[in-house]
Amino acid sequence: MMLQVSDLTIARGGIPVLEGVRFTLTQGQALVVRGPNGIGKTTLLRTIAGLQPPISGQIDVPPESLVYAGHADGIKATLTVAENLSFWAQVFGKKDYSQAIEAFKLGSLSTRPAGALSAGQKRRLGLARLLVTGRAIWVLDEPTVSLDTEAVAMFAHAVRAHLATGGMALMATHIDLGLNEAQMLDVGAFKAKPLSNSDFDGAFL
Amino acid sequence: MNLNAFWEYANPKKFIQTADWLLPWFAGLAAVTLVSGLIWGFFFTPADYRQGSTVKIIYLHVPSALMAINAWLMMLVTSLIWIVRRHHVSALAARAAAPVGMVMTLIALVTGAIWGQPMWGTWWAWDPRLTSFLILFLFYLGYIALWEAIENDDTAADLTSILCLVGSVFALLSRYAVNFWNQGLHQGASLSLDKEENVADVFWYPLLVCMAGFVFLFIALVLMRTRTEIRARRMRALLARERMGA
Amino acid sequence: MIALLLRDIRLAMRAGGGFGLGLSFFLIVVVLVPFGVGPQSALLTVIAPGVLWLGALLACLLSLDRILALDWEDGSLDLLATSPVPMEGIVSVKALAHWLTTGLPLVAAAPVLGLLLNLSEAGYKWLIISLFLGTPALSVIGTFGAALTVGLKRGGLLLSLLVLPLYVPTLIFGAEVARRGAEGFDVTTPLLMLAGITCGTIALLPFASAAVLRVNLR
Amino acid sequence: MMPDLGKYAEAVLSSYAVSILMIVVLVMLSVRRSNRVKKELQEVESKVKSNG
Repeated sequence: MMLQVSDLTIARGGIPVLEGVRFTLTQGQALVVRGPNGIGKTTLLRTIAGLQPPISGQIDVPPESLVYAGHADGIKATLTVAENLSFWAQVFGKKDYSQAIEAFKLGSLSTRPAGALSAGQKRRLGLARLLVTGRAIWVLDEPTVSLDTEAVAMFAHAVRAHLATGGMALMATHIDLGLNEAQMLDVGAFKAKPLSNSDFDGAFL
Repeated sequence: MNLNAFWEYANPKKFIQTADWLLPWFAGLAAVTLVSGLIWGFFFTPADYRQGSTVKIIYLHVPSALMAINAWLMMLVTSLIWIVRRHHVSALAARAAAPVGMVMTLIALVTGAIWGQPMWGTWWAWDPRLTSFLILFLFYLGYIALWEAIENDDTAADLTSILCLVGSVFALLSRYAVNFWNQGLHQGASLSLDKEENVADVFWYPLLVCMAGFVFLFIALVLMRTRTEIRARRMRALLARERMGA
Repeated sequence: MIALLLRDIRLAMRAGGGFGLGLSFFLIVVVLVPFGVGPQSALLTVIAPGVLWLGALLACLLSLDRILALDWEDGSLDLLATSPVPMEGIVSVKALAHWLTTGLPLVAAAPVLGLLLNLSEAGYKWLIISLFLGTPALSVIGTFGAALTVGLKRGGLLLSLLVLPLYVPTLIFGAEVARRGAEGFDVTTPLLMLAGITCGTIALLPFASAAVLRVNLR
Repeated sequence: MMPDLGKYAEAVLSSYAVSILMIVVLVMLSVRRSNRVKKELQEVESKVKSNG
């Protein structure tokens, strides 16, 4: 099982932002996508997650192997921590979420409504969601925003455990994740060249 | 007809060139036929023995109603072309046609109401045809509002195309429903070509000229407005690109 | 999909979920009508089926933007879109949840409100049947409208503008069934048409809603 | 010159007036927007060219 991206061109709002993106992720590997704000990290991850079509290029990934986590955690404030997790487990055809509760130390919070959690605790719940899906490839957008150092360590631990079982992780961030063994991919190198302004003939963009 | 040659006009630049060339012709034709048709109808046709001089409203009412429906049909076709072949000009043509169609619907409604006042004794009757046109008007409003509300052009084109398809089905359903709901005062179809005898020749020929005038007017307006939409889109693209570069 | 349905219903039931909002709105509309048209029971009997249908439709409209907007805001929709549940399934389940939490209570409340409007005795049966058959179509069509406007700020007004014309056939046939039933006429044709519209929209519209939602998520 | 419109003069004249007014307004708005967008595009085009 692997994730292979070749010659990918992606667009935001119809305008190409990154072109010729290529990388391969194999089992047990983590890849951190880096680059300045606005370069297209989020767009790249959303494209790989299948939320938007690429302009050109190939994304080779086994079907039903990917789980995406964006800026927002998709947590319902009026449901308890346990209800939130069990919902996502069921959506992905799983039942057991105790492991996720354990990994992010949510046990004491599990009966609390998610709306009563702090920002960092919510984020932990959002990351715990990844564990209940049972998917091998994690695609994470800024996973450690609003986490304290202890929680970042928890996250790093969870990712390592996931990699150790043959999983993969693709993450976009511009802060340290505490994962020194992860490879880096600076997407600044793939910045799309501005199109010539005289090519009225093509589309408009 | 060679289809490949036809699709060339889906190229925005080519379309603008063609529109530049065609526009004066259609504008001229529209002006000539519309003015002469309306003058013929208004000044040189007799009053109907039943409806009196109100029959002269037919020269506005029927052609505008015709174009109100044809404009929606054109939007339906161009929406389909956008969905299937993703030619930007097609989506923009649908966008350009919508306000024209809406004004045509409005003319048909207003002239219908003014005509209905002396004939039926009321400004507004919930007659099936008038009601259908009112619903059509609401569809135009929603369609145009959706175009205006969405910033990204491709998203807007996709969403409005699907709305146009779904809306067409529901417009047909509404037409049937309204017919069922109220049998109506409206006279039967007096304009279809095979039922010519319903309308005497004195009324029929100027009506034909007026209908041609409205068709030409519609074509001229849509050509011009599509050209405008293409330029506006090009401008937005250039500005967006500049912002990206900066 | 069942998990999604249960979650949506649970969310609607919890505090702030908006359950009962549509119902209260329905009640208020029906209470306000006699203030507007006068208290003569004969007049109320005549307009009762139409008013009840219109009230149910407006109550339904009120809660449409909650179908997808909340999930859009907190990112659940992105996550659902990348989950194994197909998009068509998501929008169908959302519509079903909306019907169960809004449409079905309206059907149940309608006879009680019929009393207030002096609905004729024969009317109750057909009112309930027509609402029961018609409100699913309102939810499915509403989900399509919600999908169209999901990404928009202040999409609520636009949602109404888009959805109301689409509601016309359902309203006409639904109210016709209720009216004819109340007056003791034959209801076969409008009843068949109403059922046809509901079946047709349930079968076809989720594909359009899913396509629209995919466009809005990209 | 003016045809005899009888008792319906008001209806006929007002429908002609309203319709022609609406058509003229539509045409005028379309032409104005066309010219404005054309000019704006030229400005943007020349600005973009001089920048790049």
